[in-house]
Amino acid sequence: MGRVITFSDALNEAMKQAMRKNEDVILLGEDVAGGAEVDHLQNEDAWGGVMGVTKGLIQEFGKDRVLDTPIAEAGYVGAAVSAAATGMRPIAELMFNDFIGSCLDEVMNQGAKLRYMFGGKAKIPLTIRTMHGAGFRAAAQHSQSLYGLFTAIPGVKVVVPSTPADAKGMLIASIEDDDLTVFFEDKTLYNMKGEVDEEYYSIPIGKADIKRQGEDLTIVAIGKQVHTALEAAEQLVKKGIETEVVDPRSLSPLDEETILQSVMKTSRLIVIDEANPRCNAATDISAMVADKGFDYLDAPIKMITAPHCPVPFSPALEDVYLPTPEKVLEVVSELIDDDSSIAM
Amino acid sequence: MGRVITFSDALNEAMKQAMRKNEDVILLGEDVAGGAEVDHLQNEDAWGGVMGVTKGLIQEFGKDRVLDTPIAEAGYVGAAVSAAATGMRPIAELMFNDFIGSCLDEVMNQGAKLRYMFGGKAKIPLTIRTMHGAGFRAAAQHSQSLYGLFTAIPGVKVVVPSTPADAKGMLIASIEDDDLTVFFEDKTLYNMKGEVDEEYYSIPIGKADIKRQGEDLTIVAIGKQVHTALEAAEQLVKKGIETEVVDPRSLSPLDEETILQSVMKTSRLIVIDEANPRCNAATDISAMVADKGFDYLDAPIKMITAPHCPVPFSPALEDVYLPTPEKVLEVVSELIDDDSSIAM
Amino acid sequence: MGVSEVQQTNLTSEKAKWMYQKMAEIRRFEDQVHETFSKGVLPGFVHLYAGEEAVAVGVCAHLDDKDSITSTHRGHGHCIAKGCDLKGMMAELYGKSTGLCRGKGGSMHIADVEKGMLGANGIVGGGFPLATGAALTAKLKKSGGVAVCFFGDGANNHGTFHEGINMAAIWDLPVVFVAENNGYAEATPFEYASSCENIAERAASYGIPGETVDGKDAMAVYDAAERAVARARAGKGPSLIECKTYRNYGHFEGDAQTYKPESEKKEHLTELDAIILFRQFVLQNGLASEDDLHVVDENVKKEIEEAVSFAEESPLPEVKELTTDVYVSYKE
Amino acid sequence: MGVSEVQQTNLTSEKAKWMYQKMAEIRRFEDQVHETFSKGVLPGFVHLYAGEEAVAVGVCAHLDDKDSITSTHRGHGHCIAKGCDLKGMMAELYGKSTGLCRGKGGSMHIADVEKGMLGANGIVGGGFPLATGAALTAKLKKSGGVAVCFFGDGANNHGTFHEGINMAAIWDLPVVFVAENNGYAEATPFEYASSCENIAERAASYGIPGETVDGKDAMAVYDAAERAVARARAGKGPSLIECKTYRNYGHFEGDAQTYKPESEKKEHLTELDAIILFRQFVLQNGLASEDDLHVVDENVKKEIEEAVSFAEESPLPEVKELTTDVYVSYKE
Ligand SMILES: Cc1ncc(C[n+]2csc(CCOP(=O)(O)OP(=O)(O)O)c2C)c(N)n1
Ligand SMILES: Cc1ncc(C[n+]2csc(CCOP(=O)(O)OP(=O)(O)O)c2C)c(N)n1
Ligand SMILES: [Mg+2]
Ligand SMILES: [Mg+2]
Repeated sequence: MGRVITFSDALNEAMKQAMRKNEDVILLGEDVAGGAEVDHLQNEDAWGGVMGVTKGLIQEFGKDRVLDTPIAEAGYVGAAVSAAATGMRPIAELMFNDFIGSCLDEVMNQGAKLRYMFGGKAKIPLTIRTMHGAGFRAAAQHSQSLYGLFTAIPGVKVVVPSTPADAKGMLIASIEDDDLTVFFEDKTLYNMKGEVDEEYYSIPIGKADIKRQGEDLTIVAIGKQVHTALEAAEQLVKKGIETEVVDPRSLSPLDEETILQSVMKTSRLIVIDEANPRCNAATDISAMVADKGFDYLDAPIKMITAPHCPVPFSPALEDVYLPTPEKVLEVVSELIDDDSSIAM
Repeated sequence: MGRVITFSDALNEAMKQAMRKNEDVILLGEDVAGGAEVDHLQNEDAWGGVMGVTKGLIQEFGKDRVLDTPIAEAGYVGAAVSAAATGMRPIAELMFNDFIGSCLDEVMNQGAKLRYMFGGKAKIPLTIRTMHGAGFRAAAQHSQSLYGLFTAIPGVKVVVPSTPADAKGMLIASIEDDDLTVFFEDKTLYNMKGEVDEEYYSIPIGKADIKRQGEDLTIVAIGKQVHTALEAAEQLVKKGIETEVVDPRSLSPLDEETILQSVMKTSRLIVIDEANPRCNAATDISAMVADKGFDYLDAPIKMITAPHCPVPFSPALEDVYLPTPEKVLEVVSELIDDDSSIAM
Repeated sequence: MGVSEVQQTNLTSEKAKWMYQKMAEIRRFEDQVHETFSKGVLPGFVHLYAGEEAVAVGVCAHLDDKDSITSTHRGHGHCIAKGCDLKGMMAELYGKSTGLCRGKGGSMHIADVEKGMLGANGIVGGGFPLATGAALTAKLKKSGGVAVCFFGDGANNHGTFHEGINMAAIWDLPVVFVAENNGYAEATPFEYASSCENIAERAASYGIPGETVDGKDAMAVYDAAERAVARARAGKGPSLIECKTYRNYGHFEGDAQTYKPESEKKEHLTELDAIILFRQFVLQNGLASEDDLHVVDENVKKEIEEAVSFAEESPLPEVKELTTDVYVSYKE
Repeated sequence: MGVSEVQQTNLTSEKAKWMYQKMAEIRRFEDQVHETFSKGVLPGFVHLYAGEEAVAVGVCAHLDDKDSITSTHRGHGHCIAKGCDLKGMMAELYGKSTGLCRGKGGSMHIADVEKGMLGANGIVGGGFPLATGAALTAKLKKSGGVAVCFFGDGANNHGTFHEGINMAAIWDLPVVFVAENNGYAEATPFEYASSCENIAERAASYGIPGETVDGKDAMAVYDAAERAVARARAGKGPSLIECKTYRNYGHFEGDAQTYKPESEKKEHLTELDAIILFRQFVLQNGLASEDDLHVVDENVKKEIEEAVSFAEESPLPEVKELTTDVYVSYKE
């Protein structure tokens, strides 16, 4: 039954329950136990991940199933790919998605392609959990949002949850899934609270969620930006604008249907993606609608993204780097003139 | 003065002339000399790259400036980044763009970001030349077109030339450029011939080229697909359709102006990109037009890309993987009804 | 190099014949592919294993289906030694739907997971982590299986070498890392690109056994692999074996091999030929007769001919297969 | 560990005082940052170098502005030892526009290319190729410069370690690879993650000298670095020096360090403290008097106070700087 827990705890619970259910599920990554091998820590106060998300797993599942790895992303992600191909169902934690630079080959050329290259004679039931997102003062190499890079790769599924309940259900779905899934966790959402069922449950990958209903405008927002959209939507009510907020939840597969239906209803689309602006998920979704939903549209498709620059360290700059409800309002006022009738 | 030479020779000439002009220009990569260290080859028959593109450079410039590297992409690309930051102007050859999986960090987190992270107190005049493209029966790990991945990265410039003349002028521009440029060479274009000036010349990065003028339809096509577009355009003439073919030549920066002006004139846009369909350059360009050129459009923006699958080995499958003039004609017939007036 | 000095061998006659057969199969398969390729029939990049037979066979002689191997771009020999079907292999090279990978992989991705052959790999160094992962599965599932990672002298300088071996070592995983040091990575000599004299020396960095053997001598490989596989199966962790060998053909089909001295090439096609050496060994040790080996040769010849016919006659994949098998499931 | 046994030293009094000052600056800088961070004033991830001063200073004592260093996420100590401005450093940590990187880099990317400090690096292992590249420039430009790559025990298992060192070795580049083995990578002990007993052993894989020294002993580091830098400058290629050391604070600010035994922590804060040890050495060798060192201490105290005031009073970057300095030129 539902209780209010954090995003982080929801993830922790998902992993625990999945590992209890299926002993092929193992977890590996840097400090996912976090000192499991240190004598005086054995069954106590190991880190459980740099943010504590995997805390307690080593105690329950032991060293065989919760493996601290060396700092060798190509090594352990590649090992996880092959462990998956040979019968395990690993969860590999890539601490920050920015570190994909050290192991892209293992994801893009091995994990994502083996099944196809082998003519369907392999499957890769691997989940790669990874942290993303700006706003943590973590600067250029620890703040990127790289889901677009993975969405581009055939053979990879991409999940970006925005609430604790989605996080749990979709992590379980990812672990159960027979394909390679990259699961994104926004580091600034870990402390967010929400109601989460105690039971083991899964939410299908590829099914968008309408986080708010509305008739005048569709905002498709990714991950944390769902909350930016919801905040903006509240303020727009005062202007008489009812916003529909669509959370795709997974970018690959993308629930085109739900997005198109919303645009059909509202005739206006804004996409919010905090990634850099080029070749990102926002362009992907916009382009899809500019093709398949062109006839529904009454206005240009607007994208609200980070600028084309790395994530700056200084709070003064990082605060203007990210999308905000204010920016959304500005863009909406470009789309919908104050004096024009909405249902035009 | 112009002579007809191959795409490959045009690149070779660009490098030779740039290296003669500036002794900070060095070339490094796997087998770019190709056996320079083998005694009996010393000044003779070294490979000059796996496709022979860098043939003869070791003879003219010697081992100090043409360096065969170990198979260590992170190592030598990272070294090239830093050599650039400390005063050289390197050309690093990444044999196939698919190998970026072994050195993405060096490009994305180091080369692309150092200048910004250092507050502008560094520059990275590095050119990474790399081979891409399907159609060579080289299968899933040697046939990708990954320019989208690089276009997404702030701090990187991305060049994708389609003709020998552009190849020479833009490679020289890339080498002269003070920023990190990734220069894409379609392996199936190397033998293509075209007129190329003998002199040292450069073509600005960020300036699209209209490869064919037309009033009825704009096709923006990338790299080799420019030729698919031109072929289709010829056939469309018979149907009374005049196609404008825009070759962006560089994806980052993208010449939005030229594309938008063309769409303003024609009101219809097709983008051809042989990369996989998600978060690619086609979605990027479509989305840009769906925002900034929405009011010019009379029809949905269509994208012609590879499907969402790896590049298959079998010729029977690879031949249907790539865009073709026939596919373009099909899509055009969706956009422009036979019986509808074009200039509607 | 020369005939193995291990004259008293406990190799059974059966195993010796199997080894001879596999070596012959590899050689003839590759010679055939070379010929077919030169006629322009075969598409793509093809890297031939001819000359290195003693390595794949000497190692795989200790393996069965529960064991895994990871291979390289030069994978046909590993496939054959691991028991893959020759017809399915040849059809794969032709891009036919009856190929081991239904024509989708081709030479560079040829695989048969059921046989424990986890794929040729177009990425140099790709195999180190994969072998480590397969060994992790074997350890966790207590299958008794081992994983063998074949890799080239060029791959030995890639970062994955370091990461994969270190990981296998700290976890005592059942992996055998087998260097196929054929002296060149494409046109680049081993001595130029590697700062070690022998790859086996690098084992010391990981606290694991490393030995260099004559990779033209199937028995030297066989013996070293026996020790390493036994160590792995006993849960004592990985080993590294470096086999000094030579490829008879170019880096890929079409390579003029200007970088190889003529004398070197010739020597390896004659007195240093692995199959000739093993043949001598088998005969000298009475493990098989001339007649026996003749029968094997004839059978192999037939097998390869059949494989070619099979490949030629097989259908190409249907267009609809282009987008199948990307995922197990994908909600559109 | 203990006071260096090199009692007859040819260290000049001037250099000794410089070393003492730099060590003191690092310590006080880090203690200050620790305090400021705990008040919630400083944003971001901050990794402190306190405890490891002897390494950065013992090595950088042999370098000047034409030499380069690559650093790690734990980069303040390297910055200070390489001569970066304390005010600019502190302002950078505050994200101010007067920071070394105008506030855009922060602690993890602090850099000063003019001083040859090629940047802290948020990517573990990022420095190996970069140092190699800087050394390539030095070699090609015949500048006489060397490059030093500081890296942690955790980084020693990353693939870039292997690729960078091998490349530096085959090209005889002037690089000194300096391992800061502080026993932990985050919460993971060196012994668990590394299959070697000492990182220095791994030098053998690359045919280069490797030695392990007491990294708490500035003179042991100094002496080893002297040999390695001389070798590099003489064109004889790279070396690897492993310094056994310890970080006094957590992995990053906020880490409760549960993985460290209490006794171990305490020992390092007292009898094994690098600054106390070096102080004793300087005094015993008559390289400076108590008074001299007292003056240094007081100066350093003032410097750090000034750095804090400077940082506090400096303006934040203007919003328009968000998108500047991504490129030198970018045609929109
Ligand atoms: C990561 C990567 N880099 C480069 C290449 C291109 N390449 C293919 S084979 C090869 C040489 C491999 O040499 P070696 O490991 O000695 O194997 P051999 O070909 O001698 O069997 C190279 C450089 C590649 N496929 N993958
Ligand atoms: C490629 C990469 N992987 C993982 C991390 C996360 N991380 C940051 S510091 C660190 C530990 C580094 O340990 P070590 O090299 O020993 O340096 P120390 O912190 O002890 O100075 C890790 C795992 C990273 N920044 N980059
Ligand atoms: Mg080789
Ligand atoms: Mg450490």
